[in-house]
Amino acid sequence: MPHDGHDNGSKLSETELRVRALESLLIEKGYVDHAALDQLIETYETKVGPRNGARVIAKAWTDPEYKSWLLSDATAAIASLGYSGRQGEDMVVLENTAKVHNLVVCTLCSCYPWPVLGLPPTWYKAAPYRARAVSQPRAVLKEFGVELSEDVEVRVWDSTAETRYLVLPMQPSNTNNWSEDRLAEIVTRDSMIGTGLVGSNA
Amino acid sequence: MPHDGHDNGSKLSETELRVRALESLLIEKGYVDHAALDQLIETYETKVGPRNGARVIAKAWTDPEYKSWLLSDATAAIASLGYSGRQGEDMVVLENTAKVHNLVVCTLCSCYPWPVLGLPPTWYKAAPYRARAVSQPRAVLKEFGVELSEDVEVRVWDSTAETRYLVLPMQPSNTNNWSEDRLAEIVTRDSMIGTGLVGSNA
Amino acid sequence: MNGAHDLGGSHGHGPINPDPNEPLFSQEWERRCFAVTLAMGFTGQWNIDQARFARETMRPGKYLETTYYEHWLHGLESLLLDRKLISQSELKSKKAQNTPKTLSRILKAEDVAPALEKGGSARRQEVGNAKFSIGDFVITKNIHPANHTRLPRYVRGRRGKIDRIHGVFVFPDTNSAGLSEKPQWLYAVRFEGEELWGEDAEPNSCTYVDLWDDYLEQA
Amino acid sequence: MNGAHDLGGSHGHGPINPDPNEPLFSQEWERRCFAVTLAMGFTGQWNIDQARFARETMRPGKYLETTYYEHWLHGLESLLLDRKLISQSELKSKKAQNTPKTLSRILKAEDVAPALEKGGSARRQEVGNAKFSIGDFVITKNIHPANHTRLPRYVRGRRGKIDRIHGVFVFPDTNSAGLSEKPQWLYAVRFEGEELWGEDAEPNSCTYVDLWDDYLEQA
Repeated sequence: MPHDGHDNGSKLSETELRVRALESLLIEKGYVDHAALDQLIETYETKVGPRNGARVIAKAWTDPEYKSWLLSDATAAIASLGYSGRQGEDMVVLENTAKVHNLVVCTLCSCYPWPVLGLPPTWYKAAPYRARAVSQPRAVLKEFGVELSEDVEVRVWDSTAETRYLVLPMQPSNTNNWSEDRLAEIVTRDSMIGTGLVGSNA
Repeated sequence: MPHDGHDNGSKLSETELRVRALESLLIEKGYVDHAALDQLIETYETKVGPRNGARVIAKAWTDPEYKSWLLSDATAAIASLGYSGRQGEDMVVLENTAKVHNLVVCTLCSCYPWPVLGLPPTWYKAAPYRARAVSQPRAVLKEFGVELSEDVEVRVWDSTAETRYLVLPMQPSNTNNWSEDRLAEIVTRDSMIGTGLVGSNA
Repeated sequence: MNGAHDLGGSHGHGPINPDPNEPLFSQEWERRCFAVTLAMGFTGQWNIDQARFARETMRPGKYLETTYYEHWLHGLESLLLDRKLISQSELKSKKAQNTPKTLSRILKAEDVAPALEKGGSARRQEVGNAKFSIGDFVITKNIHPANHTRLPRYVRGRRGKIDRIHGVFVFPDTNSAGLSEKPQWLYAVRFEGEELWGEDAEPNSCTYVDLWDDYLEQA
Repeated sequence: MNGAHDLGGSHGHGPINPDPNEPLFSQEWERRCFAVTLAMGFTGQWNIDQARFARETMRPGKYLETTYYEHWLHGLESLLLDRKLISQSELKSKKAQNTPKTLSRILKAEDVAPALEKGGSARRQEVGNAKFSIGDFVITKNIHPANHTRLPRYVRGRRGKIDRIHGVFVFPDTNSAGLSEKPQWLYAVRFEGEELWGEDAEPNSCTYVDLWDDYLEQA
C-alpha cells in the first residue's frame, strides 16, 4: 500500500514559530516568567525521571515492610523517598507476579506518574499505543519484545482519572543478594509502565 | 478558538498530478480505455441525477397504484421508469407522513442510490453529516432549515448494506391537481435524502 | 476495522455546510478519479467490499483530513499495487515499465451503458427461511475485527427489532477478505434513539441499520 | 465528547515503534511549549479538565496527524483566547496590544519546586460511604455527551466489577464545563476482555478503568 508522506519538516518549523511567538507574548504580558520556564524545564530534564521510580522499586524488593506499605498506600510510601506532587498526587502501585502482568495506558490523553517516571516517552503519547493497549495488550507487549504465556493474566490499567499507576515489576530471581543501589540500576522505565520486564544483565 | 488552516491549495495540485499520472499509466497498460472514461463521466454528468428520482416521486404522488408498487417493490417500480443498475440494484422507498420523517445516511462510507439521485453531494460524503445524522438527526435537519415537531418520529436509515434508500417526501397539500411533470419539477434532491421537504413554490 | 471511516456518533467535525450550488465534480481530477475507479472496478480484479476496505486502510488522520475522491484514489492505488497490476516504481515514474497483466474484462465505451444498467447486485438466492422474523428482538454482537465489517461501532452490543427482511445478500466481512461470499439473510433492524445514545438521544428518534445474520443474536 | 482523542480499541494507527534513545524533548519548541503550558496552568485561569477538553477540541483529523505537544499548543492557545488573556490579533502580530489582565498567581522561578511538589490533588473529603462496594457488579452508562467526559467509548454500556475504591474525587464532566467540582466516589472497575471486545478479545486479559459514581449503575 502506498504510504502518503507527511510533511513534518515544514510543519514543525511553523509550529516552532508559533511557540516562540506565544512564549514572548506571554512574557511581554507578564503572565509567565522566563526564569520560571527555564526552571520547569531543568526540573524535568535533570531531577524528575525514571531513576526516581527505580529507587522505589529497588526499595520494595529489598524491604518487605516498605513493599507492603507501597502496595497499601503508594502515595505516602513514595513520598517518603522524596517523590511527590504534580501528576503523582494520588498513586497506586500494581504488583506483577508469575501469574499477573500489569500494563498502564491512558487512552484518552497521556496521563503518566511524573514524580516517579518523569515525562512520558513519545510512544506512550501516540495513537498506536493508546489505541491498542486496551484491546490487544499481548500483541502490544510483543512489539516491546515481551511474550507472556496464556496462563499469565494481563491486566491493563486505563488512567482515566487523576490516579496514577506505577507497576512493581518482578525481581529477577538471581538478584536476591543484590544491594538496593545495584537493583535500582536494572529497573527500566518500561518495566514500571508494564511494557518491559526487568532482566539481571541490564 | 484558533482554527488551523488546512493547506488545500498545494494538496489538491499534488493530488491532481497523482490522478493524471495514474490515469495515463492505466491507459498505457491497457487496463482502461480513454473513451470509456469519458463515457462514464458523461453519463453521470448528463443522464443520471436527481431528476430521475423526481420522476419516480411525481409518479407516486399522482398514481396510487404505482405508489403502492413502489413501496412494496421499489427496485421493479423504479426500473419500470428506466432507472436501474449500479448502486441501485436493490432499492427501498421510505414514505414520509405527517407523523414519520425518514432521513438517509451512510456512516461508514457514502452509499447513495445513484440511478435515481446521481452522485452524492459533498456534504453527504463528509464527516459532519456522516457523524451526526444518526446521533443528532433533528439538529442536522435544522442545519438544512428543517424543523420537525417532537411528535414527528425521525427515522434515520444507515446504508450499511447494498440496499439503497430513497425517501418519498410528502406532497405539498396545495398541489393535488398538478400534473406529474409539474410535480417532478418541485421535487428536490434533498427531499429524497430526507434533509429537505418539498415546497410548492420551488 | 475500528477505523476513522466509522463516523457514526462522533463529535467535533464542525458544521455540515451544504452548498446548494456545488457542481457534480469540484475539480477536474475528481472527474478522472471517479471514472478510472469505476472502469477498473469493471475489470473484476476486486469486489466492492475489497474496494471499501482499501479506502478504510488510509491512515486515520489522513482519512479525516481528505475528501471522498482522495479516499477513492488511495483505495485504487492500494488495490492496483496489491494485485500487482502496477508497481510502486511505475507509480513513481508515471511510466509503464512491466508487461501488463492480461485482464479478462476491459470496459469499452460501448459497454458503459449496458454495464451500468446491469450493475452487480449483492443479492443471492434465498435458501430456507430467514433466521429472524419481523418484530423479533435481536442483540448485535460486540465484535471488533481488524478487518472490514459493516457493523458500525455505535450499534454494537445494542438491542433492536427486526423491521424488514431484505433477502439473502453477500456478507461483506468475508467477501472483503476474499474468503467467500457467505451469503446470508439481511435485515433492516430498528434501534430506538435511547438504546443507542442513552440520555443524550434526541426525542422520538430511531435508527435503522442493515445487518446480516452473523451480526445478530436473539435478544 | 466522542472525539479523535478517545482512541481505545481503534485500528489502523500502525506500529508503536518505541525509540529507546529518544531525548526527553525532541525539539526545542516542545521544551518551551511544555514549560509555558505548565506556567500558565499555575495561574489558575483554568482547571486540568478544562485544559484536557481544550486539547480535545482540535479538529479530529488534525489531532491524529499531530503530536502531543502540538495538542498542548492548540489547547493553550484556545484557552488563552477564550479567557481573553490574549487576542487573535496579538497572536497573529506576535506583539502585545492590549493591557494584560491581572492574574492573582504568576509562577516565579523560586516557586517552581514548591509548586510542583505541592501539585494539586483532585481528591476531596469523603462524605458518607461509597455507593458501591468491592466485588459489586456495575454497568457503565451509555452516554454520548458533546462535552468532556472521562468515560471512554469502548467501555460504555459494559459490565464490570468494582476492584478498588480510590476515594472521593472531582468529577471531570462538570468540572471541565466550569459548572462545579461535583466530587464523588471513584473506583477502579475491572472489565473482562471478552466483555469489551467479544470474540476478538485476547485470552486471559482484562482492563481496569477509573470510573466515578455518575458513570455507573448497579448491574
